Amino acid sequence: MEPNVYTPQLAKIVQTKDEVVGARAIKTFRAEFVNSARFDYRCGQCAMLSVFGKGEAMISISSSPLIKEYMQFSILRTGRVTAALHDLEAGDFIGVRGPYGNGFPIDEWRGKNLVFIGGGIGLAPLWSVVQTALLRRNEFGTLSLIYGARTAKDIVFKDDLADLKSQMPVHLSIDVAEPEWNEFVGFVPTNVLEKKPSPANAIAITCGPPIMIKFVIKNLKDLKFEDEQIYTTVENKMKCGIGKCGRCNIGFHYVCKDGPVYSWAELKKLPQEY
Amino acid sequence: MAEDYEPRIVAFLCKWCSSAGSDLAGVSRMEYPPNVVPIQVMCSGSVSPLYIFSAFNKGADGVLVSGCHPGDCHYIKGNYYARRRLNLVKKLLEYIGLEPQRFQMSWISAAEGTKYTQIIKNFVKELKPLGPQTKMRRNP
Amino acid sequence: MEKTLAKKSFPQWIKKLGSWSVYIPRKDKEGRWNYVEADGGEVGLEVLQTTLPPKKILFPQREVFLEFAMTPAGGRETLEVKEVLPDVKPTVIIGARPCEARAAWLLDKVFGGEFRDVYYWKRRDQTSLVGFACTTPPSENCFCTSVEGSPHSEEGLDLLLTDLGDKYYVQSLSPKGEKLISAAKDLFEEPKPEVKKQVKAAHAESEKKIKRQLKDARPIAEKLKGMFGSPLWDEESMSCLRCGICTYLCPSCHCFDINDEIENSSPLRGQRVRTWDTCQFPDFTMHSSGHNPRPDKAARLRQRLLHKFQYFVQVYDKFMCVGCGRCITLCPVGIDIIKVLDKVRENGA
Amino acid sequence: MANIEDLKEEAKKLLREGKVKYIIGYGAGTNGWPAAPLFIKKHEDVDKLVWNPTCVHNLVRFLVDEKRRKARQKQPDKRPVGIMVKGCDSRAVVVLLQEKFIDRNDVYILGVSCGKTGVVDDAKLSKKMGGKKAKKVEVDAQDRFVVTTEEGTVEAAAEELLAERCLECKANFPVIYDVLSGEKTKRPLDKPFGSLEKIESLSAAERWSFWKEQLDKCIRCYACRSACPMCYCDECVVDSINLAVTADTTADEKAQRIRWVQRSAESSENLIYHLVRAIHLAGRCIDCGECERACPLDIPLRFLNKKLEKEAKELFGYEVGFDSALPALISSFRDEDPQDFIR
Repeated sequence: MEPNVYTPQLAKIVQTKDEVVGARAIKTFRAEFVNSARFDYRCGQCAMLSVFGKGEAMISISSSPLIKEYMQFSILRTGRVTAALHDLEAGDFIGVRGPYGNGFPIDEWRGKNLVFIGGGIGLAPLWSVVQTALLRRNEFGTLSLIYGARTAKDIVFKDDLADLKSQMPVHLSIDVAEPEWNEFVGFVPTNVLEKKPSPANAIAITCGPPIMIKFVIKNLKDLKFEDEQIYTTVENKMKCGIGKCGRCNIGFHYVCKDGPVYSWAELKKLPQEY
Repeated sequence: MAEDYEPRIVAFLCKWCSSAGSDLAGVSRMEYPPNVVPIQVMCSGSVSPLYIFSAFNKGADGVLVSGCHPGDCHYIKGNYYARRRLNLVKKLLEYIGLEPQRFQMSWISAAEGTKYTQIIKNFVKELKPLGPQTKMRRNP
Repeated sequence: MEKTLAKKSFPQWIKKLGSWSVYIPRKDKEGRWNYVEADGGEVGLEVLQTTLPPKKILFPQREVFLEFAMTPAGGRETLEVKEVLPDVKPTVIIGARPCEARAAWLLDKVFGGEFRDVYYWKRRDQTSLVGFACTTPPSENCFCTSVEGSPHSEEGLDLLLTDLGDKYYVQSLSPKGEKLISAAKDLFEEPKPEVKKQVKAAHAESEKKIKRQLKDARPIAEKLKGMFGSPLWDEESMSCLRCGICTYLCPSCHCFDINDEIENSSPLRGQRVRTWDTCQFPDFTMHSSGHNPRPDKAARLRQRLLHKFQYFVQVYDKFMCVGCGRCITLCPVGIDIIKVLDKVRENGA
Repeated sequence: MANIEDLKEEAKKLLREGKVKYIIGYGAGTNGWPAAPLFIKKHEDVDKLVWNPTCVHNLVRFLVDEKRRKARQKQPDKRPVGIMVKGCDSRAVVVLLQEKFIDRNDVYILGVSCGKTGVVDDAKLSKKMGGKKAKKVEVDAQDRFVVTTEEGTVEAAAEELLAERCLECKANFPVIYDVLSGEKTKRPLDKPFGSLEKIESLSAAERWSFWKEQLDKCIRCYACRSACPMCYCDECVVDSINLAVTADTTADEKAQRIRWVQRSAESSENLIYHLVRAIHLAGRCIDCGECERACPLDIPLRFLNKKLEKEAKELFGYEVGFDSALPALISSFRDEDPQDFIR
């Protein structure tokens, strides 16, 4: 029987955790395949999650591929499918198909200093690389994270970030000052200029809303980062995930298949249609 | 027609009059067929044609919209707007060939419990010979 | 293998194709052509151009992917998901045009490759295309010769019939084609030598009769690379109504949407369905945040043309347009893809 | 048909003095049809304006696009837009004014009279020409159509080629205009809703099989909605996915949006879509026939709206598109509105 790329495999949610509650709620899910199907993926790849009756959504896998027991997704509640996902608890079933996308070329970054720059839910795709880098710590130079959110309440993986501070410099920021906030106040791109990560033997990886990516790249260029040293993910609308349904393209690239990870050297050559 | 066929009726009942009328029928323990799925609306004027088409699309065999008698409307003119709009809906449904008996409108005041049961009885009686509604129903 | 088939024995041939589900072209009351299931009725051999191309059979507007249902079992409801594959009888489409078969050949590339689309191939493998070479151009706006096609091209076809007046010259181009011939061997005769010359002449003649022409399509494809920001797209899309005609009726357009359609909400029962979609609607690319990389109709006209005349060329080295002219003929406001591309060629020249 | 030299002069003056942003008119068509919408920004281009029986489009639709474009611009250019309108199109402007969708000084109306004829129907024209392509269509002194094709010209009586709606025309010269080109001739109107009788005389079963057969052809390309000047909602209730999302649309609004109609072109979904569109046009549709002309499958959509237009006239004495001060059909009522159908 020919494999059917559109048929999801059933997975069971084993654990859920509320990262952010309220307006821009974010929830983290851990899921295991019902028939323990093989689903090996590379960090930065995504999976199409199904809530039957609602639809599908392309979500990046935020756990490291080196962790075999479960797969983790951190999801912002923003529409029909993601809201349905947020209503699910441990024991419920979802559909998962994939893995899709090219993922981060982490093996090419051996020996480099990795600078992670995230905004809002953008930390989810980055988290897979951060965890993998930590599990293969000796293969990389220095690691550092610059991450910002709209308000302190919106910060994702709060407790993970707390114990991440012991393993690498973590520079947090929020857009508008709040009473008991003592770290940087302002947008992430400005925080990048503030913290001035050094471009020497470095790779910068940035994920977040399109507007943030645009200015982070500009500021990294001002800090003399070369185009090949800057990587980002393009989060266009996706429905099929396999480069057929025609909607996620930038130029002749289908972001779901040929992306979503691009170095600025490659992305610069494509039409700025994301 | 299979003798045990029971038409399903979706009834949009205005809260101030018709819904109260149906409550009166219930409180007074009046007998009437249980075919109705009542949906309470604030006013018959707030029933959009889309609700009526959607009810038929989801499998209703009959749709009733019932509101206050002209002059009794809690919002003064809601039922007058309904009278005009639903007249157009009725003409349109007839025009495309739906059995005219399937869509009814009525005025039932809060005191007319008996009239409510009478209308429902008649409605079921008229729908029974027509059989299930398959014209607008999603994949019948 | 080449044969000839007398025109008058065409209906018998169709009768002999009992084990196929046969689609034939037929003209309706309003004078529009369409493919309909053969019902023994009259076969419209003098077909010009159907409104809906054969794509509607290979890539239908609605395709059920899977069914899901919440079935109450032992207190806790369990979710049951069942894959639904189309069970398709061997099918033959009579009267496809060479350009429409060429479009199917392009769809084969899109739906093949790394992630094979099993729904498309279930239908495609079962379907044979019997093409009529275009001795007279089917439409005022044909320009197949400008996009590397021709009124007698063979890509995607299983049988190519060339009209020689009282009979057809039948070229079998695939095993499927041979099966169609062997289903009614007695109706087909060996072609006489001079018939081959007649066919060559007819084919050459038909190329000259093509009415429209797009000059230098390949240089245009190259030039389009630099025209992403050109104001041309704004001017040319001013009169666009943003409907889906040019894409839904295009034989090679293949964009689609996937949605869950609910039959019953509790207990949940429904289907996951693929339907046609078009880059001309605003929500084709709209992010959940409301950000839209293609916010206006200029960006969407640009996408439709660049996808066909640049992106597809970059990936498959083929134009995704087969020059059938439907988008020109049926556009309610007369946006003409050839005229827009002419302006691209002359732009800044 | 009027020659529009006076209208062209006015258009040149408007553009030269910068009184209007641009002018929407009719120009030479491409290969699909002899005439096509034309947008003129510079006064030198005004000579490209044409006026002949193939100017079938209702250009008022582009006022909807203009409003959307202005809404997207930070400092929009507030000057009015010039627009060429026939009699029927002008009634569409009246409805848009009546519904406060546009303001009277958003539009500079260049009216053209159809005189004693009107515009041609594409199916009738191609049948008459035996499939040969009509290059030009003109009206001669005796109000007959003169059609020029590659092989010479053919003459035809107006009724033979006139569009269906022109046979039931209620305004062969604009009811609202800033400038009018051509005479205010009153055309003898035969039966106003004559074309409806064919369907209304059918039995209920016959009507159902007629409409089911027609609406099953629909492929949901939404050309009827896109061509209609009255279908201007940003978020169409019937279109299950198009939702005008802005930065402050909450996740709940997006998640709880009801999908009234599925995207599959199934009989029930097509039927509900067309019924909801028809009822939304009750008392608003001015029968410009663009929905039917745009439909690639030739579904007789006019007859859905025509029926409601007739009911509005007979039941409620309501006529569309003549008085922009009138309250809309379904947001008004009369004491004597019929209620015989109410139990």
